[in-house]
Amino acid sequence: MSNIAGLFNYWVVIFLMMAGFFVVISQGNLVKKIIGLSLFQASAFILYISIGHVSGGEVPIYVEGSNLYSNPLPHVLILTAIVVSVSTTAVGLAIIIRIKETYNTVEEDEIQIIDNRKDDEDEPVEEEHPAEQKEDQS
Amino acid sequence: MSVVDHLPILIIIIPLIAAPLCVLFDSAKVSWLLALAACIFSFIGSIKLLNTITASGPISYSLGGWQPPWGIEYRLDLLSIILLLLLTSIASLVVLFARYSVEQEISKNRIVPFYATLLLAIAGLSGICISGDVFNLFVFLEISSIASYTLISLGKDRRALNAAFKYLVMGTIGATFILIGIGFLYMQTGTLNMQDLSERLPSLYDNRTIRAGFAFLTVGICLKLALFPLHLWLPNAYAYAPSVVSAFLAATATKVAVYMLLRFLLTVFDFNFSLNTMPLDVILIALGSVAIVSSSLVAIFQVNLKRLLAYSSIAQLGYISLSIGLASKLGIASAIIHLFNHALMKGALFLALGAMIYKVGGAELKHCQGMLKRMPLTSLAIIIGGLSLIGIPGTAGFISKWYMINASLEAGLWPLALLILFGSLLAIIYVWKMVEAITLQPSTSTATAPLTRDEAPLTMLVPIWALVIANIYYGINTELTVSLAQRAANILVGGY
Amino acid sequence: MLFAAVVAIIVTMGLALIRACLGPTAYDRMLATNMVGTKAVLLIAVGGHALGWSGYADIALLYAMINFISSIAVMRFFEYQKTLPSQEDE
Amino acid sequence: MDTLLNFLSASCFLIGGFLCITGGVGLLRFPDFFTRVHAAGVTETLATPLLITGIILNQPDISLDSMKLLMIMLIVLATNPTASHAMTKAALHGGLVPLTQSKDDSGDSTEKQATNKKPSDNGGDISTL
Amino acid sequence: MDIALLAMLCVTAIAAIRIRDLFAVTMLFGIYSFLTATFFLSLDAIDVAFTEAAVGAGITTVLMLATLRLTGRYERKPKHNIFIPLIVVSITGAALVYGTLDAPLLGDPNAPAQQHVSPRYIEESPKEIGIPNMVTSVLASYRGYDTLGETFVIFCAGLAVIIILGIQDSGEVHPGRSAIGDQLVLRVVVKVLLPFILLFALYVQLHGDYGAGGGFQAGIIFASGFILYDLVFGEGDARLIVPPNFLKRLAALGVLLYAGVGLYSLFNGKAFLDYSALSDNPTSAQHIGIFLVELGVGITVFSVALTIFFAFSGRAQITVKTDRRPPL
Repeated sequence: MSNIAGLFNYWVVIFLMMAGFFVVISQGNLVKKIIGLSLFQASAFILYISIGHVSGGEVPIYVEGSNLYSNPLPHVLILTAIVVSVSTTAVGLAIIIRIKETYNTVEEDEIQIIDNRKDDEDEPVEEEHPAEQKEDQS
Repeated sequence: MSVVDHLPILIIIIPLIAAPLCVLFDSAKVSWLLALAACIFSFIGSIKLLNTITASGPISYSLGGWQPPWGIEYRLDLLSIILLLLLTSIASLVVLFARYSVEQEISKNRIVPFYATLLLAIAGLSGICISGDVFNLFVFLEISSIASYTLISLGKDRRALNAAFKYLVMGTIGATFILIGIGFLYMQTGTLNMQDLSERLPSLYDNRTIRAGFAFLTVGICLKLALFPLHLWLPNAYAYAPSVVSAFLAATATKVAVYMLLRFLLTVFDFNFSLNTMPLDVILIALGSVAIVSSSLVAIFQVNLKRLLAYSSIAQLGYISLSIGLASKLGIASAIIHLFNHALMKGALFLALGAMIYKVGGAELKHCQGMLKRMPLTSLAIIIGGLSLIGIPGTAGFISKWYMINASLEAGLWPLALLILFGSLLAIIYVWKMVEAITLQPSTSTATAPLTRDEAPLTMLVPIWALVIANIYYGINTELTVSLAQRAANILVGGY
Repeated sequence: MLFAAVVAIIVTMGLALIRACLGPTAYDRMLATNMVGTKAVLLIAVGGHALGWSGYADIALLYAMINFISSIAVMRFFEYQKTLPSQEDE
Repeated sequence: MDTLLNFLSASCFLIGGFLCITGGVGLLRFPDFFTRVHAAGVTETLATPLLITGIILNQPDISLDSMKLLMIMLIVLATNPTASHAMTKAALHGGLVPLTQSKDDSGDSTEKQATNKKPSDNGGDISTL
Repeated sequence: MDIALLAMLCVTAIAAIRIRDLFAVTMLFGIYSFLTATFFLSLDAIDVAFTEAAVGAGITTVLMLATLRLTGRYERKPKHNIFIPLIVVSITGAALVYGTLDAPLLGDPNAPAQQHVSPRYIEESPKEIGIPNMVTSVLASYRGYDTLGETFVIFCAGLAVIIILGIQDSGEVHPGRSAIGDQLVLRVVVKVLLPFILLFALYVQLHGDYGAGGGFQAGIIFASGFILYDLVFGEGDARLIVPPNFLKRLAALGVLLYAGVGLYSLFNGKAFLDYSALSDNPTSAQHIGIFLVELGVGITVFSVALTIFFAFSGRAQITVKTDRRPPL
């Protein structure tokens, strides 16, 4: 029982992480993908902070007479990771804005269609070469 | 302490510092010079460090003066220095090459930030290779990743944006997986220092948290490495990025991911656990084989040469993961050899294509018309690079293939040896496609480009030919690569 | 009493959260989001006091500011789509 | 003195907590946006100072924290009504019509609002905009 | 309280998956950040809560909203099959749960993570570094190099946004009007509030040694002050005060300040970022080092956050001009 109570927190965090991960890989809208990515990362941060938690411990700021503190190291790591996460998000959103401007859509499958169409348009031009090559060889 | 003692940090920090300096000076020419100087400095530093390490073993450098595991440690062993040497040499050549190519492909007001970002990417990748602390590795991984997303999005084609976005999503998922893996390791050991981890982990190999952490690290790194089912971001990213960026990333980024894989599998965890206890060897071999066959087949049908080479890169990564999966010293040595050689040939090929784009305006098969007459030196470079890619004797590619086949025969897996040969056969087809387009097409009168000789400028030819000559040199004189790789593999398999 | 206040705040937060999820208009969500933010400020203040955290006041202060900024941002970026033409006011 | 302070702070907490919940219930149950603004805005603006006063009174002595709490109170008092005000104005501009008819009038708008009241029926993500 | 917070987090996450109105999802993301931050607080991670609130609910939400204004509000119903993602997610989730089966229980003081490296930070840092906030000690001194890396990540993000979106300098963008900027109440309140926000940012910057806060948080708050001003008073005004080109250089200077401290100690014969080169007294050397380093981080974060915001909102302005001017 105490096991379940102690691990319950991790499992909820895992559920949250997977919710974010699910958004990333299942949704077609690029903005939503980025939101999902942020959710995924934010939940992973909770995992780290849970690792550093000490029950009955104090906030890791030195106070006279207290000797049980939470672990400061995961906090430091997550501070760094939050910064990394927000930087990635900013870059991702910037790319999305450019995608919107050039493709006029932010839906993944529509972009795919536009890309493929472009390939098709190029195709006839490309087709000539194999034919020529064959002639050359023969 | 003299400056030499500080070299491990200096070779990272000089490119890092050069980036904000570029922004401060805000001039394209100064940025280029700064970038070049920083890269060459790092290159010379790496050579010096190589000498020290071969003479007196691994170097450790405590940042901030704090002893590991409390502070962050830089730790250089043979594998790190091989990678660093590769990175810095290719970075110097690529930056040298960049001068004109960038002027043409990137709008004027973006050139300065471009060089700054390129420098950050270089420093980030080098930081990964040298770090002895898993979280520091993550931070530098992110510096290099964010820089690479940006660099890729600079491509002229709008598909570059989409490719960069895909790369960003995949890369971030990979990074988060790595983060989770590191978290699991930390949960059970309480340390982030690699050496400390490797001492504490063996007693915990039965722990389910450690095993899950191992799985997450591996998957995360494989996402960055573009191992077969996770490779979808790579072809477009390489195909539509500016040519300088393609050359740099193709030659280095995935190699550094391979380095990370080796580092985690063999240093943080140990050889027996990673490749024998966990079923990773079978997975790597299976995925590697599929990657070789499928990507080579796809490569055959590409009309865009950069895309063709990108698929070929995935296949080559297949070779590398296959040789790691062989789980033997020879296998790992051959993986390191191939890692080195492949960087040389892909660097040469992508740079040559870059020169071609500079002069002809595109890198599709149709642009190859008249290449041999028009740009004989570049064409020759593409041909030799292609031969090396196939693995013709006398080129670097032959050496790595040779050792790989040896390793698979040693492991008693002759079908794999056949598979490697089959892969080379497929490589012949797609390389022939390129070579044929370059050499045999000028005869048609439809060529729109003038048939006068119009070679790329010297700053482009020098890097290309430096890499081509390296390809030939390491194909004949195998002393340096093979012996270094074997020593590195020995150290890795035997532990730190 | 402190405990009762904490429970009340959490319950309110939950109710506001439900409103934020249900909508139906974007403005309802804005309002609910703003309320969740305010309640978070209160929760930190009251809960921090009850559990004896040190330095909770700084955080509550920050929350109050950020909450305001994000509310303004939501309105600013949202209203643009509709009401740019009508610029009569005060 | 202490008992008085304790009593005062306890009653602050109680009333504040009660107001909080009324605000929450109002936000959830009221029929349209403008009434909800009323519920949320009015009660919050009263509940926040009450609760924070409660904390200040409950503290053993006046410290830097008390000053910070006072600052929080002032900021919330300043920003919350402003935000509600701006939101309402934005909503009015955005074309949201206040519900002016009572249910007895049984006009079209009432029906529309009635469906709004049970958003679970229409998937919960429908915006009237 | 923890359980209530976790339950609310779950509700928010599920709602974020289901709702198609991206504006709503972004607001839910803001709520999610607030909730996570509160949860961090209840796990004693005060600095992290501080940062998460400022970053997640503040900057990230603002950027997402600015993006949404350009990309449109509704997402289309996804066509593809959700089974494959579901399977991938289940496998990943199962692996994670498998991993936690042997994990130390939450809050266990005897967990390995609490036993090995961190005791040194907890026991020695108040003496070695001389500042009470252990997170700041570890962040700026023991693992100062990570923080340097982090600063470069931010710098890189700034460069990335400049490269991708370009910067609009003050000359090109004219102060625009926004409808909420016409509300007198709002203008007055914001004007009154602004000095307090900036003052608070300075307090956070300087108080990082003793309480929650530090350069990063201060930079974000300082930038938020300007962002608030810009949001209410229309694009362009804030740019006149801090032109983007100047910000770019400021960011570079901040990074250089940090790296410069490292190089200074290096040229004084100490290891890179070894603050003991800065003064003879070890603790005051640490103090000076941490102060300078945090200052560098603060400057960089402030200028990059503002640059990114300007770039995003500047884009919005341009598009609004081209798309929406005719009806006016």
